[in-house]
Amino acid sequence: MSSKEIIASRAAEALTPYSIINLGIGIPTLVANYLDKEKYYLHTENGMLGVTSVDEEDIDPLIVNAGKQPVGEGVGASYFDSASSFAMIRGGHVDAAILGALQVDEEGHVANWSVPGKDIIGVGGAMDLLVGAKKIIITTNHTAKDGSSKLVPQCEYPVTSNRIVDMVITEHAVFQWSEEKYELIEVMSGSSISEIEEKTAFSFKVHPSLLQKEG
Amino acid sequence: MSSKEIIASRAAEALTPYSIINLGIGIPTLVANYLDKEKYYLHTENGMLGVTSVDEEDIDPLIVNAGKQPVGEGVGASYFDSASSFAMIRGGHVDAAILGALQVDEEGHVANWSVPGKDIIGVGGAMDLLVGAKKIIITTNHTAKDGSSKLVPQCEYPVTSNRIVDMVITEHAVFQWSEEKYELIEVMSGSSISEIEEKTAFSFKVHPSLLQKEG
Amino acid sequence: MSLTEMTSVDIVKERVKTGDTLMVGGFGLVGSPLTLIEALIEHDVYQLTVISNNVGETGKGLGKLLQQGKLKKAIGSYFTSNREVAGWYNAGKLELELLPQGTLSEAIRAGGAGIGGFYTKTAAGTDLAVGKESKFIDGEEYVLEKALKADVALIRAEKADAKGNLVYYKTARNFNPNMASAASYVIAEVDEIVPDGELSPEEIATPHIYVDAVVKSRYTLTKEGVVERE
Amino acid sequence: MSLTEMTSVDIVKERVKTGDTLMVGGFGLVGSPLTLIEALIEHDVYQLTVISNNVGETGKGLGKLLQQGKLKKAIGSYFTSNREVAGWYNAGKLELELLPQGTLSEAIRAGGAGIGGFYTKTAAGTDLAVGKESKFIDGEEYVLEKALKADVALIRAEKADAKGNLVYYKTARNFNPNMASAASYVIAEVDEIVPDGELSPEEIATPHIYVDAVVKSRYTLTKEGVVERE
Repeated sequence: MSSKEIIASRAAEALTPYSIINLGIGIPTLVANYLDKEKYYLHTENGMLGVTSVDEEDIDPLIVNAGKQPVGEGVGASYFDSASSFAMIRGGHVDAAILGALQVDEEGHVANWSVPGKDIIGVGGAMDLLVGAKKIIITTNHTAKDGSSKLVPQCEYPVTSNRIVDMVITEHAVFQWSEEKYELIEVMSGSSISEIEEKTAFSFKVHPSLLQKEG
Repeated sequence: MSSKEIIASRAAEALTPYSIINLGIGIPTLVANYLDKEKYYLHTENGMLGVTSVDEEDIDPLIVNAGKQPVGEGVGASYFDSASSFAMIRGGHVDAAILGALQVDEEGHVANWSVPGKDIIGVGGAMDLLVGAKKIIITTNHTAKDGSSKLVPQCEYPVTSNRIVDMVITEHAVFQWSEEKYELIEVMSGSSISEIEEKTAFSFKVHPSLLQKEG
Repeated sequence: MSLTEMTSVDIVKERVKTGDTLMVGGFGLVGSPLTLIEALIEHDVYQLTVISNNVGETGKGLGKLLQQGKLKKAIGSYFTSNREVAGWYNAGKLELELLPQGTLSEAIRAGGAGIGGFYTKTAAGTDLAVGKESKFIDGEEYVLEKALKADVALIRAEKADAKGNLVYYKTARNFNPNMASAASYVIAEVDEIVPDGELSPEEIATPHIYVDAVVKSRYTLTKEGVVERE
Repeated sequence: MSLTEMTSVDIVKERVKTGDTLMVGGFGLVGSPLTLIEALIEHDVYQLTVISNNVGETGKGLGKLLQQGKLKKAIGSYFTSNREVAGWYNAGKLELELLPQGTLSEAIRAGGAGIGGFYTKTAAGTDLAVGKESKFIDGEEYVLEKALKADVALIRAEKADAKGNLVYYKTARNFNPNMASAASYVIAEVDEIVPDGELSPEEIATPHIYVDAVVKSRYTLTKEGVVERE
């Protein structure tokens, strides 16, 4: 598996069966590949509940997800207008949203919609999902292309919300927000606490059980 | 015809064919009897467009109007929830609402929801219709049971809206709002300008064509 | 958890607690969750706040709860349909919050949609706007209304599928879909439960995301009044 | 007047004037009124404000209008799908108002529903809330957003009946029903016109109260892209 696939499959494990899930664009979209569609209800903000995957030959160009990719219609699916779809999101009816990130900081904030110096011309549904979903899981590569950590003391990029992100999953680590700080709760296969410490710019706690294991 | 029927049939004439109409409880409900249902689209605020009349043997107890009376479903009718129904009303999509009144005053305000000294425990959709419908037609008996005029210099009862009522139809007269004042535009059969002047407590103009006729 | 439970009317006793705020669907008896209301009548809970267009009729439906002294407050648009409401109110034994019907339904929708409040022209300048914030927007006066939410919603639909998706029947829809969105726990009484896939995906007015429990209806409204199913 | 006109695409030229604010439905090409947009491309109008999720793609759909220099302002949530937008904006030749997608759709609904403005949690504390009024409601920060309205809405539906009632097809619904409610004049492009009574009264997502004109669609989106109907 590629690092993206590793992250996506780990995110899938973080989801509760029979819950309502919204998947962002990028790595989050891949999470669908690791879910039993009978057991998870996928919501897409362009107006559908009950998204499934679709085979190439069955593609209907008028059934798409928020990334404008063709998707399938599950049994018991429903369609609704955009205002109703965001009413679900903002109203707290989506159990979990999985989103990508440019940066996540020590205070739990995520930046994933705008890069300083570039034009601010797109936001989509990211801000609505961040204020509305009951649980936010960020899936992201641990480091940017230049090797710098995406997990930073304070976001340099504009934050998407004041809301604290519950969980951050990278190819090296799983962090969970716990008492005002992120806590490393899992070291991904092939990584180590020391490697994670080296690649992470924000300070974090380590779950006692992991220290015992490594110790 | 009873005076109520006379008022209702005159109100029906004031409506534009192929427009969206909402009828209040009381005399307004009777207006439906004088409308070709193919040519008028009746909206009821409990969530239906395309109300028609229904024969006793075809009554479906789950199809009712705002007065909770059984109604029929016209061809091309549609149903929607209460919030959507009032979105239509408040959003200015209903062409005309016909409502009853306790009093209408010289400034064009109507009082039709609450009687001072009695408990204020019901308002229903009256206030929404008053702010939202493009045209408001009040149908009412000219005088109250005690013989006092319901058309008064200033409402003693609490007003339902600041909005000016476009037209007032009684068993004696038809008044239209015109340049800051009501203007008598029609004398109903069997009545006269002098009788109307006697029974009307608010001051009004008389349309020149009526003066010529009587003169 | 978004798994909708297919269950019995006992869910009302399990979920409704003293002091709760309830939403109850229906316009008069039309679209009213008769079976769930009966369970409430048999359930020992007090100090309830009820958000519903009416408080039933004298001694019927929610009107029975009033007689039982279970209601602390009613929020609605037309209490006139129950002649006893005024007496309880004047005796200081019932609080009332009267809202225009459009404001009531919009406030419920707002509660479900994550909207904190909204500006409506309705009631501006009238006695019902007294004490409320107002604001001029593009030269017109609007009144600020806060969203309404509830602990439990009792609603009625025509059919549910096994996932808990709901469709409604004609004017029995009314407040039900709005209330389904605005409560922490939603119990839907339905005439029929059908297998998944039988409802048209375009016709589902309440997606199962909003529905926590589905109960088969025991009472139905006919031309002759409310009757118990065979 | 609420009589819906069954007409030709010429209605676009008749109704859209220089300086107008337009709403244009669709999420990307899905549910986009391709035929009506083409009429707009062929129509000499300028200084348009367009309310739409995107400004099409480079040189396509609304993106073509941009290239023609017809747009004064765009209000939407995701302009990133058209790479030319930033250039026009930076050159001072296009105004932009960027809204979160949920705020955009809610503001359009509000415009149609007679709501002057609403408080949403979305964007509170972010750069997109700068300069906007905010308010704490029950301890949480909300941002005030104003309703959006338009002179003309161009939308797409699957079917219309002879009265102008509309039903939509799957995710091609998106912004279309919301926009249908929020413009002074609404033109719907449809794949099919059916006789009255053929649409289920429970499935009609846009009652004819909202629709002024219906035009048969000339273009359709297939797996192979946009094709002209035979």
